[in-house]
Amino acid sequence: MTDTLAATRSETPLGYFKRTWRQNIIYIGFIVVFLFFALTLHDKGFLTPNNILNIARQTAMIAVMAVAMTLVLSSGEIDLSVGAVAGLASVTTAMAIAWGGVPAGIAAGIMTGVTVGLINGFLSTRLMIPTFLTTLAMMGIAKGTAMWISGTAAIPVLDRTYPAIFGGGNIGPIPTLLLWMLAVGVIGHVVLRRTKFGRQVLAVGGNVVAARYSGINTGRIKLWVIVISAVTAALAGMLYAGRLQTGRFQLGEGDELSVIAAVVLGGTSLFGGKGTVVGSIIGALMIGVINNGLILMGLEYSQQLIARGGIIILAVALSQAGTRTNG
Amino acid sequence: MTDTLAATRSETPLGYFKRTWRQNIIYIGFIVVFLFFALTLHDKGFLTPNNILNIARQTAMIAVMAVAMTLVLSSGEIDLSVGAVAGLASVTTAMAIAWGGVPAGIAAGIMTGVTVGLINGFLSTRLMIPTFLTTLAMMGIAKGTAMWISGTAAIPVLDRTYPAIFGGGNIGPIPTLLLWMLAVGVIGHVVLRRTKFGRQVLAVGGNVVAARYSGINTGRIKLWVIVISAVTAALAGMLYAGRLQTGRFQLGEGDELSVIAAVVLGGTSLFGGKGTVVGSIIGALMIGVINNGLILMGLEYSQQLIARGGIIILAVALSQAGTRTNG
Amino acid sequence: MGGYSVTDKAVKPIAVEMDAISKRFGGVHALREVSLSVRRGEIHALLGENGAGKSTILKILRGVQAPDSGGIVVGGEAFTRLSPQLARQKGIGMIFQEMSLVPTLNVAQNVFLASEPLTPAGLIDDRAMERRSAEIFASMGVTVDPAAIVADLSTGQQQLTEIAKALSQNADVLVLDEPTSALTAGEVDILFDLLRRLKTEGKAIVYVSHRMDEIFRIADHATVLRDGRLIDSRPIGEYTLATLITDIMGKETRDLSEFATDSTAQDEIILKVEHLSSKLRRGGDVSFSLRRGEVLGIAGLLGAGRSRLARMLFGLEPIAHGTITLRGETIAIGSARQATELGLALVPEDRRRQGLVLNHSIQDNIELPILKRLGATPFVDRAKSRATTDELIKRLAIKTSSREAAANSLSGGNQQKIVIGKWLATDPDILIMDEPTAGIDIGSKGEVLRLVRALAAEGKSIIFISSELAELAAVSDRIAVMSDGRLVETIDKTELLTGDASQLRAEQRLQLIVQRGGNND
Amino acid sequence: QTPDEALAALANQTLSTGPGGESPVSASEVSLTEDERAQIQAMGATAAIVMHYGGDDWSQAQINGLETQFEAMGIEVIATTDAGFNSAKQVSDIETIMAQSPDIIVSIPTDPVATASAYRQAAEAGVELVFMDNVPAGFEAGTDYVSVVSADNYGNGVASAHLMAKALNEEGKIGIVYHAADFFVTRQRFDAFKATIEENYPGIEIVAEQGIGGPDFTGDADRAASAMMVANADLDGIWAVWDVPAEGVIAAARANGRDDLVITTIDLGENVAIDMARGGFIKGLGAQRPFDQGVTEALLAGYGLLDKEAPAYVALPALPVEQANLLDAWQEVYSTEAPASVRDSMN
Ligand SMILES: Nc1ncnc2c1ncn2[C@@H]1O[C@H](COP(=O)(O)OP(=O)(O)OP(=O)(O)O)[C@@H](O)[C@H]1O
Ligand SMILES: Nc1ncnc2c1ncn2[C@@H]1O[C@H](COP(=O)(O)OP(=O)(O)OP(=O)(O)O)[C@@H](O)[C@H]1O
Ligand SMILES: O[C@@H]1[C@@H](O)[C@@H](O)CO[C@H]1O
Ligand SMILES: [Mg+2]
Ligand SMILES: [Mg+2]
Repeated sequence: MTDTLAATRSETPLGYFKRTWRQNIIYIGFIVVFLFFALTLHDKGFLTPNNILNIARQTAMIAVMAVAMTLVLSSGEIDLSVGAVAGLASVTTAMAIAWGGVPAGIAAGIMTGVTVGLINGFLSTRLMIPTFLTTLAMMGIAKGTAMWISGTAAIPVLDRTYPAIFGGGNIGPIPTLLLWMLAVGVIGHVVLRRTKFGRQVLAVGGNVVAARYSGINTGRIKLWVIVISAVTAALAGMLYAGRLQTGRFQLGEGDELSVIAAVVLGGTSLFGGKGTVVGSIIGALMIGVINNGLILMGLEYSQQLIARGGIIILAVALSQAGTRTNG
Repeated sequence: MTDTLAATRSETPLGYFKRTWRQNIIYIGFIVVFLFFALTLHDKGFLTPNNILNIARQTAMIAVMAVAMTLVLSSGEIDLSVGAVAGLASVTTAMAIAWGGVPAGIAAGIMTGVTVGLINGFLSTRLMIPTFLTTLAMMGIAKGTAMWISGTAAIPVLDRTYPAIFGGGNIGPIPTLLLWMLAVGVIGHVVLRRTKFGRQVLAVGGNVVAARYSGINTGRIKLWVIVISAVTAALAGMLYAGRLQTGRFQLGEGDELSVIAAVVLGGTSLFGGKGTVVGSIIGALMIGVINNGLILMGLEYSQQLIARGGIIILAVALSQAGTRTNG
Repeated sequence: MGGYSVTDKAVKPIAVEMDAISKRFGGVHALREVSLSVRRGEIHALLGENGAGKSTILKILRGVQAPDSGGIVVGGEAFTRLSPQLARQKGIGMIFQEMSLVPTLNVAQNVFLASEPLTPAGLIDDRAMERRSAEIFASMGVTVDPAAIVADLSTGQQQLTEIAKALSQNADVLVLDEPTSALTAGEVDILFDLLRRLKTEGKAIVYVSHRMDEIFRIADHATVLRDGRLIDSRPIGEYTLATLITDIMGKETRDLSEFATDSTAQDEIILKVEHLSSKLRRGGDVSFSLRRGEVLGIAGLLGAGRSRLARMLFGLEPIAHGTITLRGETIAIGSARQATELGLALVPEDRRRQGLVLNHSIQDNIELPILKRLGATPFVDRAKSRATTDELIKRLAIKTSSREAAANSLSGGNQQKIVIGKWLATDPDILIMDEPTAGIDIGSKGEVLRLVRALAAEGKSIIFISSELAELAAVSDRIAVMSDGRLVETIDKTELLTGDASQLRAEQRLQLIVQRGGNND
Repeated sequence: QTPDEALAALANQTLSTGPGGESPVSASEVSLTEDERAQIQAMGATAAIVMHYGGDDWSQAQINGLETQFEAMGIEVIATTDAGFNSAKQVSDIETIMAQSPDIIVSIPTDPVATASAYRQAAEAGVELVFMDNVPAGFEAGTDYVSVVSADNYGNGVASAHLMAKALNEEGKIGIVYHAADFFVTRQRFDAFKATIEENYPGIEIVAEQGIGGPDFTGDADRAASAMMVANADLDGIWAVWDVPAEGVIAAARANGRDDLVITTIDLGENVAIDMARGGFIKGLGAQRPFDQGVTEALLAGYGLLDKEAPAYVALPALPVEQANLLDAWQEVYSTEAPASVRDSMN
């Protein structure tokens, strides 16, 4: 919340940097990691435009979900169902396209998100079941439902326009996935930083009692956040369906962890009250860059896993060095 | 924390129940679920001693890790690496047994836990990297290492005594796994409720500033908790190795979520300061009972997933009904 | 260093000496070469306006913060800094201003945190802990349930727990940073008896309070800080109220006794409450009516139900029975949001838990209840929000480096001012204030009270809950006394002041009524 | 026809047919001349291996075979990936690898539909594609890809059914632990096993079927098998879809004190081999030949580089394994002697 205001006060750029340095860890980490791969892998095509666009494409769904997850964590909640909901939405969308064309597909995908979100939200805000449990349960329910209605099979998307809009195509040289990611990111950033809703989300996550005492309908804010998360997950599922021209229950499987990791890496607190959408997207891109770079390096899968863990720790630790006194 | 003290105050049993009812949700939920299956599945052998012991056996590893995870969450931290560490320990143990027999195996397993725990703990308490990130990174590192040193192959445990002690055998009619679970549970319960260390863990999780102001070395407490979690995860891995007579990197994969779910289901707060080991074990058993019951019902895998989610929500929601006014 | 006279020195040995301590937080100089020496058998008052650096130097003494420079001598040993563990070993105990309790543990567990009694088997002896806590509370003459979870306690009870915790440590040097801000006169008396006893046992006591009467009742010596600098340090006998206030404020200030007493109450009854009782604690019964332009004070002992009443009126606690009539209409208030829309505001008693999002900025905290007014679009009009914030910072003299500073980087009193400010910004018709001046320095307290009267003069109505009877008597038009959830009596200010019109007499009469739980003779 | 006769007949035929219905060509017919080898050597070509899942001996042996043969052909393996059965991850893996423009990709699609566009991209970029087991939807042999090399999964399912019947003397009640996902090869085996039992062995009744989802296939199988044994106290045998789940079934049988339970499965992993050697629960299994499969795939990639005409569909026959032929089978499957752990367990 502070960056846009820096200019209004008399502060040197250096002072500003020092004050906000800790929040900017992820950017430094990202640059370090990127430069590292750019140097070591320049002969392996890492810097080719196509590879860079690949990274964007591969990261888009995680990034899209991470935007909504930023709101969720900022509000002090969590959503473990996003990956499974994406899978379910890919299936419902693909089935609906087969049945009634693209509009039906879009409607089905979005309705999937709304339905799941309302159930998650109702259970969490009315029945007061912790979101960790509701969304964990929903993870199983969504996956099971997706397997069940698809008979565990892949549902092909034969329509040609759908993939062009949702995830498959390009506009000029730019993949539509990148545009989706940017659009969702910008909206998320503005919502969190600039709107009354965003302020309330942060307040609810920062101190729910104080938020309630301030006249905020904390239940409704949480409900909205949960619904937004589910709808965004459904959108990610629709993008998966477009990108792979398939709906399948396994799409998005395990994404919840990558999404939360991206958000936390980006500087959002797991405990609420603090969130940055830009950081989350950079966090997602950083994971994408690491995954891409390690494969290009020719490491074995086991070595990739080790290196990825090591790099994440290193990037955070390096950028954190010297800020420890504040701990 | 209050139950042992009820007797010292003049309170009717009913009053006591009313006051602590909320903390006891899980017991009620467990009984409801158990009775439900007992009634519907009595002809399918649900209540046979063998099936009950099966449930205990299948739940033991989750329950053992859940005990330590109770401490971790109580202290306001999280450990996502437990499943992967269990897998790694199963591999190191199996390899060491092949090389130097049972004592070497036990030593290797425990050393794996200690090493991982110290790394996790060092990164989290010295470099101040959130445990969510350190242990997520460690999850990859441990899995990668296990794949790497085993060449992704299963390492057979040929020794006959090892499985008898660790997870495979029975003592009389009682599976050793059940004894391990009980032993770890009792120790965990006493540590959390009755030792200074346990009290400090709760204090650190409840209000880290207050704990520090009270002269508690909060960093050291967290370090210990993280190490205990890793060592317990390694023990779970050793039990896997005994039960399956194999070390394999996939053993324990995904367990982190089941473990945390068991603990949260049991009534421990994700936000620290509050924890119950008995609840966690019951939480683990409840998940075990549900898994078992649904398979016995003959449901398909997809239906099991849906039903499991539904039952968890139902169990929590039912037991929570009527306590909502306090929200 | 310091201003001790030679005779003093001969009598009492020094327990702690802090020498030329400096401490900065970013650009803020919290302390500049401040020295402090505390003697055994002496109660040493540490005074200064909000943000002067009192809590900071005491936290350094307790080892929870490190000084940038300077030295500390405890028990003859010199240190450049202490750790919490070390300070504790050296016999330094402290009651923190922003209570340092673990909310999820119960009272006894907090009292004995990190010094739990053990059974012969080496396990924690919870029974003994509860027993001994009960004994400590009994010796303090108060009742707090040792088995109650701290999060469920009222602010006053938490403060008592904090005191019990410090006492249980049997410290040689006992530091009390505003221990009475949430206590009523009765508990204060009890605490003072205790402190005097400890003093005769040879303990050294450092005492911080913004209540000047307390200083003159209890302190032997006073040290004054202003803007992080040591201003003066001398025996209390060398001060008068006026000189002390001048030292603290750096200028002369009027005190409460000069307060205008003319009522601004109009005829219109804006709020009428009949037989109100809470669902969470049965047996209450509150009836009163509030006029436009009136200040209704509410007095009572700790736990009398004043805060509950405030919460019920503000839609935060469910109502079992009774009616609320607002502007002639009977209404049901279901949430704080609804209450806000009806023109009510509540300055809650617990600033850290109920009042602030601590790690958000001042501006973010202030704009929270007024989001609706910050522009007609879904977007926050930040320019307007900035202007509002800046105006409140100025109006309430909030001491801060910028409106962007996180609330928890401010001193306790300044945090309290944010809470007042954020509710003033809503421009309510009815302002409920629950212990609004807790932790606020004497200069600002006068400002707040003047503000309350000014609002009343504008036609606003105020319900003013306070444990400090002097300010209640000064600011209110009428004072309601609550006891055990019931409103037992309402006294007109003119009635209190009958006979001789002294503020002090009025306060004493009020205290008698409160202690008795109503004027039932 | 007795099980033994059926098994003997199986040895000489391949039951699976290619994706386009092609009849299989034997792996022994795939080879390169010295000349061709030299030509390939000179190319300095690169290859990538894109796996679906890396968690068992089968995958490892495949990769081994590929790497061994590629090395002999002077082809550098520049990347190996593992999608963990997740098609989206596999698509990303392919895209990433394309940044290095490899000459060859050898891959097993997790999902023929979802991954098709990514493979298509690679094909259009001129990469020589060789598939294991299964090809992406809409792909034409010869134009889009070089060839597909498959184990006879159908045949292995059949073999494991006959082996089950043999161990049960063609009579009893059995359960099935299958892969609860629409994955080509595991589905084929399941279908084959079931069909073979139902058609040939009226005395054997399938009383329970349970799917497992992973990623912990062992644990899932353990729970499923335990429940089957509880619900059907008279259960005589359990079939598991590959060796990793079979290990879970073994653990369950052991825990439930069912020393007489018969288990058959597919894939000759070390653990199941040890159990079989000990005379344990595993009475028989259908082995694939993942090492040879890998070698064949590498050779076919060579065909691609040389534009030599390749058979569209190459299959390796199923290899029924019992205790009696265990050590020889190991040699055949992995091209090395069985490890001491297996040899020492033979009783
Ligand atoms: N953690 C911190 N970060 C930044 N500034 C701080 C911090 N703690 C204190 N300060 C600043 O140091 C100064 C002194 O604060 P301190 O809390 O010591 O005041 P105080 O005398 O105790 O005031 P009060 O009477 O309001 O409690 C204030 O300007 C405050 O804003
Ligand atoms: N909805 C609620 N919001 C806040 N506190 C609550 C609520 N319900 C119950 N409480 C608890 O009720 C107890 C009563 O505290 P409270 O301060 O209201 O007492 P009181 O009787 O009004 O005392 P006082 O007259 O001293 O203000 C406290 O422990 C408080 O935390
Ligand atoms: O054939 C293998 C199986 O044996 C198992 O490894 C799963 O993947 C398949 O491709
Ligand atoms: Mg202070
Ligand atoms: Mg109160």
